[in-house]
Amino acid sequence: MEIPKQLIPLEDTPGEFVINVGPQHPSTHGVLHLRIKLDGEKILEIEPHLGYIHRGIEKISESLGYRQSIYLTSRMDYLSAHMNNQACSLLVEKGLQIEVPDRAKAIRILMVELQRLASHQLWWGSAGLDMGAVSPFFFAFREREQILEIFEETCGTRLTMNYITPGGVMNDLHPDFVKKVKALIKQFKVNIHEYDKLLTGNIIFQKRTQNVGFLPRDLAISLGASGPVARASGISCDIRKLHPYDGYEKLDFSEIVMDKGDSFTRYLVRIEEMKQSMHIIDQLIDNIPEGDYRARVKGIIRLPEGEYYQRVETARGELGVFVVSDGNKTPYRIKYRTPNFSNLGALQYIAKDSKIGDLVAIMATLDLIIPDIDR
Amino acid sequence: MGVTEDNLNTFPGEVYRDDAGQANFFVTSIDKLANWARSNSLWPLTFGTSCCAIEMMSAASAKYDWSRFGFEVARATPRQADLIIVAGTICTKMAPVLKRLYNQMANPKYVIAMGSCTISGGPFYYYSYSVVKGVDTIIPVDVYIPGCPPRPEALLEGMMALQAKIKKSRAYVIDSPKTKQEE
Amino acid sequence: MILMIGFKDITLWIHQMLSGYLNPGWVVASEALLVGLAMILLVVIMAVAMIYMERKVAGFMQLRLGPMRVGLWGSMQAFADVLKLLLKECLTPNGADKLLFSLAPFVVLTVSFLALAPFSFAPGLQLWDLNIGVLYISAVSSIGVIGILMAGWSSNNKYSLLGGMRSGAQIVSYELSAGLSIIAIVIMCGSLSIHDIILSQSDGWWIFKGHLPAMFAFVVFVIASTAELNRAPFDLAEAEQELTAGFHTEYSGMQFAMFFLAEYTNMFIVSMVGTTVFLGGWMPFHIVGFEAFNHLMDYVPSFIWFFGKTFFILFLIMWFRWTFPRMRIDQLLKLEWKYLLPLSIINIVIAAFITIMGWHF
Amino acid sequence: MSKEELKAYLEVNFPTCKFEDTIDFPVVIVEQGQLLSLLKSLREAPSTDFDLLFCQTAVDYKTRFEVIYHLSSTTFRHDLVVKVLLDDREHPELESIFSIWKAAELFENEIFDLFGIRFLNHPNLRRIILGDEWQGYPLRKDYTDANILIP
Amino acid sequence: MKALFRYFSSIFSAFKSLWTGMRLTFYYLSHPKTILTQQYPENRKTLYIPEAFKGEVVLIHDENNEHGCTACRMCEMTCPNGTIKITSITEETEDGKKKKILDEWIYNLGMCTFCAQCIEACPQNAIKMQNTFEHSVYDRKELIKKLNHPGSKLKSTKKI
Repeated sequence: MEIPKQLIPLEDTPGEFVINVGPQHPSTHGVLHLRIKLDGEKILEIEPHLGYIHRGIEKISESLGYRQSIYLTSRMDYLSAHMNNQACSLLVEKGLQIEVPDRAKAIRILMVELQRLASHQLWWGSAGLDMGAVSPFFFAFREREQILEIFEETCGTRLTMNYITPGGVMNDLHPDFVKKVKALIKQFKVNIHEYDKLLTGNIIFQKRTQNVGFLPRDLAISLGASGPVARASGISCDIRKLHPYDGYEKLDFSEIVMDKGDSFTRYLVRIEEMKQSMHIIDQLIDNIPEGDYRARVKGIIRLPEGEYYQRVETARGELGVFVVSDGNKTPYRIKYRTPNFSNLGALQYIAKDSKIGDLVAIMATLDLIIPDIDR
Repeated sequence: MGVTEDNLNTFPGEVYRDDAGQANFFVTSIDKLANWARSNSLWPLTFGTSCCAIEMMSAASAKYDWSRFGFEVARATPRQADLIIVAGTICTKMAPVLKRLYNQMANPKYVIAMGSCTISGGPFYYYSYSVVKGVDTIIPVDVYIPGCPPRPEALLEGMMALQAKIKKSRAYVIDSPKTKQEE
Repeated sequence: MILMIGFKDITLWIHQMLSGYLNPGWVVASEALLVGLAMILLVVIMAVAMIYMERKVAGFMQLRLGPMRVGLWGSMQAFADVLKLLLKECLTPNGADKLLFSLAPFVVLTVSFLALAPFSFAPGLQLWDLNIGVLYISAVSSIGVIGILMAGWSSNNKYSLLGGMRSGAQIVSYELSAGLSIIAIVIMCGSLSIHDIILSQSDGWWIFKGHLPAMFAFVVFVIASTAELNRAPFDLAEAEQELTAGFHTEYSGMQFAMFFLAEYTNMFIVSMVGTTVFLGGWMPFHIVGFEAFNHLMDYVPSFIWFFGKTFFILFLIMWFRWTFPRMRIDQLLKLEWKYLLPLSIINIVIAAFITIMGWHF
Repeated sequence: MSKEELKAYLEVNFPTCKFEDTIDFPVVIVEQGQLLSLLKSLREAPSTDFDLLFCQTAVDYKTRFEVIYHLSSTTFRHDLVVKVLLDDREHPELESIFSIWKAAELFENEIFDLFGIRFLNHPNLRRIILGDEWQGYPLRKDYTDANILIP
Repeated sequence: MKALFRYFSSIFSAFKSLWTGMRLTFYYLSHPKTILTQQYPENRKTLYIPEAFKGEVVLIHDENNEHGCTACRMCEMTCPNGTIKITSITEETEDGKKKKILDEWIYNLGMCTFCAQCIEACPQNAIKMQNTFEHSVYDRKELIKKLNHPGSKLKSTKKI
């Protein structure tokens, strides 16, 4: 095993000091490798190196059936596993013109919004951890564990659920699903104020994140940023509003758009989005329509020839699944347009000539998931 | 492998041979003390590549709380860590980095392979061109924890199995100072 | 009262017993040895107690239990950690500057042991009653920075170099306001020696007697000493998220244990200084009017008072760590130079004015 | 602008390109030479204002490559797919559109790494994912590798 | 004067915001009831693992050691990552028909990703997911399991 070339430090030109915020680093939440050119504490230039977790999911999916490759997607952005499976299921349903029963649609939205809550909670915990405050991490996991237990009872696994399949959902809701979700929402509505007390209101956190890492609106559009990162810079790009799917058009929830564009606004957008998700769950939890939870789908799925594109709003932005099908049971080409790939592009422009402390603050509020970038 | 004390005895006996390769005859009281200290303060390296790292984080969270075992001091540098939990897929580009991290760790060091991706390449065994098919092809592994991702309790059970293994093994006595071939 | 057995007569008895056998030169040497052993024993016991307390306080603050399985309620956890660190292999990286690399932990540890000398734990129990006690402590504890810079520079690792530089800037600047806050009390008390400071507080602790300037000096002292210890919210030197482990990235095994022990000893020293100067050392808590209450307070032995107050300040420092995020390096220095320093200088002027006018009790 | 208006607008300005229609988006197929000018005008023209390139990918049809640009507009909310066909399989080359959309930098790095399509005047073209020692381009249909196991 | 006022008010608001954070952590320190740790090894008996949890694939054997698997290998084909290997022997039954009998149902726990597609694909519902989770081993070979118990044979289908 020889050491890859990037890890051997370049000879430092005088005055410049290149450090590897290497593949194994606590604040990169995974294996992102940034080579940063420093001048003292100030960052001159950032060059991301990817591929440390590139598993070739697109190449694997070319030799797996549709139903089998869908479950691989929850290994990409593991904090929005439901949304990834939902994107592929919607695409297959659009291809085969399958009509999903209403109960399945309601269950899907409930699961997706619970997953968004769980993902934002983990983001909030790890954002606090990156800034040095250790306690928020444990408060964030208090509600997240309850959500994972709800998932466990219905879908069978905690993190990489293989629950949303073409035609509906894998199995029906657990009997006390409604009771537990209601208890969770009631408790979290109270506890979200603790989030404000611990981090949002904290003067040290505000000083660390305000006016740090500005992402102007036109740069965000030109970079293709999406999700809370883009909405904090004033772009309204919530796919649940623009191209509603699975019954989102019937629900009333507001899209959070703020336009200051610094790290603190990205933080506030996500906190508000958690409240919106709870609002959606409140509307749906009491009137889940009856009926069967899954439409009849043939064993082997063959999409008619042509190109399909399906967009879904995950916790981090717009996930697009682009399939070129030539009619037989495996897709000819699958391309996953993942939100973190474009949000990573923003990192090089935002973090220029800021300090190392700011780099950690910016990466905490960009909320990057590395397997989503490398696929 | 259940957790109760008795069925941990199925463990096949001594594991470590000391530097010169001889197996010590019996676990002396010094070894017992050293093994007690080592097994009760395993400091994991913060090393997580993908989904299993999230389950490792929830094992560290308040509900499962591995700080009861004394694991919560997660050191970021390989120098001070003595346990590396390989959590998540290891790709061919990541393999030399993992090998380098393993070499930088101070002896006695232990490895836990957590999740199907590390045990055998899991979902990426077939058809993938860039996944290492099993971490034990790169570094020696002490405990394998199957699951995708394994529950936090399964991770705790695996760590207790590692503790049992350390308690049963010879204390790793460095008698001949090794040449430090350091990357 | 049997409780108030003076430690003075124990030390006197030992002195007579020793001089009975040996000639005076040997007596001093053996006493020095005995005292050294006592100090090391005290520091080790306190370090283990503090490690256990830190992990339990952190656990309970974060909705979890903390160490539970090693010994009863996890009490043996700290012993397991220290013993394991003893048995680990000590690595020195290739390009490291061998001499400085291995010297740094010893410098940091000996400095914190040096600063233990002038403290008085109980009426007779004082190692060495310097007449410049407090000045000696802050002078000696500022040498610790050299050990950290040595560690940062010599381990040939970019992260530790950054960590070393940051902690150098931080400790040097926070020495100022820590010293100034102690001076405010010394003005009121009139003497530098620890023994006199404690005796002057027999009718009331300085934090109550010196009312406004003393309380402000106490707040500045706690903030500045947390910064001097490199502990959160000022732990930029070993910021885990930014510089993996700051200046002690390359240390492992016993060398890292020395940094670990030095950090806890410094914490112990800083809280002892706070106790002696602000909270009246081993003086029991007296309220001027209530004689019965004061009499009751005297039953509690004096060293319990001393260690109780020390653990209160330790708890304060730990409480900061588990609540606040980390500051950025420029905010940290801005806080010192723009907020703490001017305010402590104003505080000294007020304290001097009050002592001249005699308004303090 | 709806699909028909878009088609009418493009027919007027760019007669030489063909049109298709998939379930989701109107598709425009354009030659390699005309690509940059078409995309620049789509970007700058006030009536179309395609300021968001949300996906750029490539497909290997064994005989030829196809580079697909998914464009959208945040003001008019209409989408368009632009396709370019590359027939040369040994050294496929294409101009980089980093000058129009900054998102293209990472997309093109990934396409170069997995397909081998070089992009001219790209700011920092490198094998971002697989590293420089990797032989061959995995996402091509004719890619063979001993590491790949078939059950 | 305004700058001085702003200087002191910023200090005061800073202290107030820090104090609210400290009050919160002290509340959790002083209320041990809020601790939610489940001490895993001690609470092994009362541990609640939901019934639907996918822990391990198991071949269902009824009381007289019969299973329902007819070795049709549907599960082996739908498994995305090839963790199931089924070997079958063809046997002559009394009326001369060739019949496939399950010989070995090899299940590689180390490669399984618990997606439960095999259970959905099995026409005879012969396999199900169990919610046991304690599988950590010292040796990788122990993870390759043979699911059909020794001496078990096919359930006689006439009864259903």
